[in-house]
Amino acid sequence: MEVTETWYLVLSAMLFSLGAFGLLTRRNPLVMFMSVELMLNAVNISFVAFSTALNDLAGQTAVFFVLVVAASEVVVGLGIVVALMRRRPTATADDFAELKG
Amino acid sequence: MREPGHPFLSDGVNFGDVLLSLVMVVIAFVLCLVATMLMVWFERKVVGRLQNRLGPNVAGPFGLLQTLADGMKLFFKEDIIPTKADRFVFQLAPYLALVPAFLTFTLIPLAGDFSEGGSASSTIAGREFFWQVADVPVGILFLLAMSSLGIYGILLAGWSSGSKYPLLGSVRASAQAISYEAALGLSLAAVILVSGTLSTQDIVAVQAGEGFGGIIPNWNVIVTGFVPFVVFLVAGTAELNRPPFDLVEAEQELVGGFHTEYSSIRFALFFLAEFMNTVTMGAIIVTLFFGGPSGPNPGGTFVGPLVGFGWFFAKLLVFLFIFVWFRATLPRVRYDQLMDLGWKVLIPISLAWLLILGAIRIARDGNIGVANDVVGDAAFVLVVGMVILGLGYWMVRTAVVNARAERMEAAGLTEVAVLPDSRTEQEIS
Amino acid sequence: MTVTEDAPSNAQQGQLKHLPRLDAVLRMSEVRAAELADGEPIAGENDQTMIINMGPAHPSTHGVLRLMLELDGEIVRRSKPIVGYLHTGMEKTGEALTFLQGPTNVTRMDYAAPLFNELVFSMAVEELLQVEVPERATWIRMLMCELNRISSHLLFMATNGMDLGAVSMMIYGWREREQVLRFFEMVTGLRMNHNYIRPGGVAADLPDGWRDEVLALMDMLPPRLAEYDTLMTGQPLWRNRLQGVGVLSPEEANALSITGPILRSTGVEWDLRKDMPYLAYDQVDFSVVVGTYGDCFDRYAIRLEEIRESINIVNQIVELMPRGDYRIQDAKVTPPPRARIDESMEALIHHFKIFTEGFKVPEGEVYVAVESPRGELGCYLVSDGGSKPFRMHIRGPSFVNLQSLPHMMADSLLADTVAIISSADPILGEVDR
Amino acid sequence: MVDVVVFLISAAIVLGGGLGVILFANPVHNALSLIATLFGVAVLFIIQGAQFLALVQVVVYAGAIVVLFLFVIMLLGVDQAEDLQTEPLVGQRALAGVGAGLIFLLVLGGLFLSGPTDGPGNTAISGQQAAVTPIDDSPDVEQLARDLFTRNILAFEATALLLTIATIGAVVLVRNRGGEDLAVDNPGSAAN
Repeated sequence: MEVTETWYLVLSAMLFSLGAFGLLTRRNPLVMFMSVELMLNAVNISFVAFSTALNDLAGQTAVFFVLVVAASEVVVGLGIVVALMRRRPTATADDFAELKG
Repeated sequence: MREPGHPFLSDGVNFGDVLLSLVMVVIAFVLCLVATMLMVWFERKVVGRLQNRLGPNVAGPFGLLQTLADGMKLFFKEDIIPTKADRFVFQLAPYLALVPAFLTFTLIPLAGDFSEGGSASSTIAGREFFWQVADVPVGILFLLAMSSLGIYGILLAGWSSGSKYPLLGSVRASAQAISYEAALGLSLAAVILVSGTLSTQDIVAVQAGEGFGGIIPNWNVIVTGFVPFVVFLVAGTAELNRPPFDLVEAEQELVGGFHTEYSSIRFALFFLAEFMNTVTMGAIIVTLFFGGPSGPNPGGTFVGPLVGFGWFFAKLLVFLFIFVWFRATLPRVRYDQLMDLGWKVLIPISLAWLLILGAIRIARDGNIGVANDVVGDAAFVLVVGMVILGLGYWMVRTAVVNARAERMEAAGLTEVAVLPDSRTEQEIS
Repeated sequence: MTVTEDAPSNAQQGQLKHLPRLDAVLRMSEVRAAELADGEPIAGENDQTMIINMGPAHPSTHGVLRLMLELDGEIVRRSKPIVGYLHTGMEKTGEALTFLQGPTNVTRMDYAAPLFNELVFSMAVEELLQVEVPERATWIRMLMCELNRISSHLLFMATNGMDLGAVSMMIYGWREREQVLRFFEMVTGLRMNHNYIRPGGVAADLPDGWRDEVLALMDMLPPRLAEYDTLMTGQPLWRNRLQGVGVLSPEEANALSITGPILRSTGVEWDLRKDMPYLAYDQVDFSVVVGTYGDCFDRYAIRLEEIRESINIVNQIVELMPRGDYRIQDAKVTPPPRARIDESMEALIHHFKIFTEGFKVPEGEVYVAVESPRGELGCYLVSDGGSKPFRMHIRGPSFVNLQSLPHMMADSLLADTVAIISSADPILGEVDR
Repeated sequence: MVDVVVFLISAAIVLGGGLGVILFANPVHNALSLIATLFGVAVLFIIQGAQFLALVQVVVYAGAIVVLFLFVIMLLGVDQAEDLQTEPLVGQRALAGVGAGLIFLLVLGGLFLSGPTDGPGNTAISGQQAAVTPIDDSPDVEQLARDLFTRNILAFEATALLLTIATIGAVVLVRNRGGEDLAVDNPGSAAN
């Protein structure tokens, strides 16, 4: 038996679905964030798998960019969460219906 | 599929390889534990002498077995888990602290003959190997990764205790780790830049080369121009949570910080991890900046590696002493001062220094083809780099100032003129 | 003490306002800052603050002081010292002991400066008795008290260093203090709680060779203090930790009856040795050290400097020490010398009476104050004509100075509270008495 | 054989961590599960020869991002367990489950219907042969660096700018507590 990139892709799909499910069902903004990270990681897995399978470095480069973007996303996202949670510490995502700060 | 990088994964393993790896891991682990034990003794002894005390002197010759005695005592004490603790995380945390400490140690080239004509590797039973557990091609990154993982033990220990002082310690720990990770990484980047490799083995090999005028060694501390070393030493001390940056456990403020609620063997594990980290950090500094086991070496199958280890150990001892010296001398910095030092001093300095090193490097390679001469190229890179750096600084600075002004205005306040602080000139005497 | 969480009194309300941490405000007093920030809202109810208990069993609360802190992150919004964990009822006990036994009792209050307790009690008794102690006794008292001031301030150096994380400093401070205590042991027989200064003089004359011992001490100390300067005063980390931390204004300090180094750190030149001279302080030459900013660094520097001043005073005392009796020759107040007891029946009777029922003190009340290392140490004594005090009350400087903690701590960082407690240098034995 | 075992173990860790993220009630446990997933992913990277990415993954994700998550959780004290028994909206979970399942099936369908992808330079996926940067035997750091600083230099600069902007944004968002407290004092301000 040999590990082909199909295995990676199936795994990636499963992880992506998990992340999507979490994002849709959880109410804590932080946990929703973590679900997004899951989805990003799922994509990373498939990027590297494709990169290896196609012998193309572009996939790995893409992962690099995903990491950078994820970092900036988390910085800003957590900033917003902190700003919101300071106002209402027990709030869930449902409570933040308005955009006014 | 492409051939994976490691022989273990390409089914090319045989029993000998596994055995060799296992033996190396065991030896390294034992060595690390013994070194840690001796470090605890060394610190207590040196601090004792610095404070007009004798230090441990009862258990064993010169009190050498004091650590062992303390360990045994802790081992047989009752293991208390607070009622409000998150049991699973509480029990997991000490191991999370200990494992990265040891894993980092596997990267350190401990011995070997790095002198000219010598061979850094040794051969036993037809198998060639380096005197380190793993020569990871991206060793420095591994090092960074482990140092950032070490924080989890502290973070989760404090949180899971379900108590207020440990929680405060945890919050401090996470902020400290994130802040100093950046400075640490940037000073490492300087080393990578001059060495041109990420492997610790190769970094030592590069430093073993011909120095300046045949007398001054080719150590990175000199090649990188001292600044990255200082930054690394400071940031490393902060990563270790050792005085003067031991805010995480700050006895006087947070009682015991993250390990307030820990007792028995779990406390011993934290203690062990802390000192193991100290030894490891000393070893990393020696490896990255002071040429590790390289040095004048008569060579030979057995003598060569041994002398290499001797050099390594001697250099390590110097830094362990420096860490102990810090502890005995300096008052603890305050939380906000710690952040200021990290973000406003260390990171800008290492960024600028990296830029200068890069410019020098480019000038030496001499092929960016802007000015068609070495100095011109370097100047071009420097100017462009400084402009970008300045721009970035200006943007962040403006954001900070504006944000503050806005909030102040919203709060109906005006900036107060800064009072002159003439204390520095006006000594009280 | 000054602040209750539900209903802050009007006087303090203005000072408790939350201020943004501006660099300039850092070095300002609460009053000053409150004026600048007039009209700014107090932190609201939704604020996420955490109440934590610091003490009574905390490594840096100097014994059993307990502080309730309201923390916003690491910033202390409000604080409330709670005392009473070391209450021993010494003032009440004093009413059951004769005037001669009194010093044994009071010496245990401020255990870092026991001689001052004995001194103030003895001076109060002498005031009631209307007796004049011999000159040599006065000078011996001065010598011992100044040495005690040195040892007490050395203890401060030690604990202050430790509280800020300079652990070696603790050992160094104790090391020097130990030398002073060794001299005390030589003179009084005990390292602490000497019961040496008694109504009517001191318990015993200075032993042979005291002069050399004292001079050796005075030679030993200045270089050591210079070491402290290297280790702490000139140290950037040390300065950063103390400068601008725990600022108190002179007005606040006066309003809160703060005395001692804390008051002097705000720039108020008030030292009972100069302003209301007792013993023979008007005959020695020394200066009162004052600060400028009223912050922790000033308090540290003042104490360091006061050690130097005390060394100066002690050197003068060694020069000027007169000959003569070390206690008054009044058989009704002081017991006869041991040798006389073997010869004279009367001496034996006096000795017996003084140590069993004590001497009678005329009816009256008196308040005497001395400058202890922590500030004004006062003793209020009422006598009903018997051999025991009718009422004894001690004005303990540590107790009064503790009031300043909430003012100095407001809006400081958690690490600063430790520095502030340390700089107030409270001795809980005196706080709770 | 070894790689199959390694793959299966790390896949189990990845999925177990993923499940943990969406199922645990306590945010700290969620974050811990996320770390497990990240490590599994890093191991998957290593067995595919992308060592540099694996370690960057650990440094950036586990070392910084999750620490930030935990920092925020602890700082704000929002570590109370979320009530997972009641559904916020009726049928939300079922709908989300169906949605996630659909995504999974879609990807899977696309995967198996598009034919074999094995082999270098398969045009079915890579499209244009010319765009491929082939992987050679030199260390992957070097290759990645060459790719980043030549072909993708603009994108690289853009991400640098993005990071700076993100930093500034975060600074503006949370800087200075004074204003923050002001916002707390006027809860009604959001309504007007």
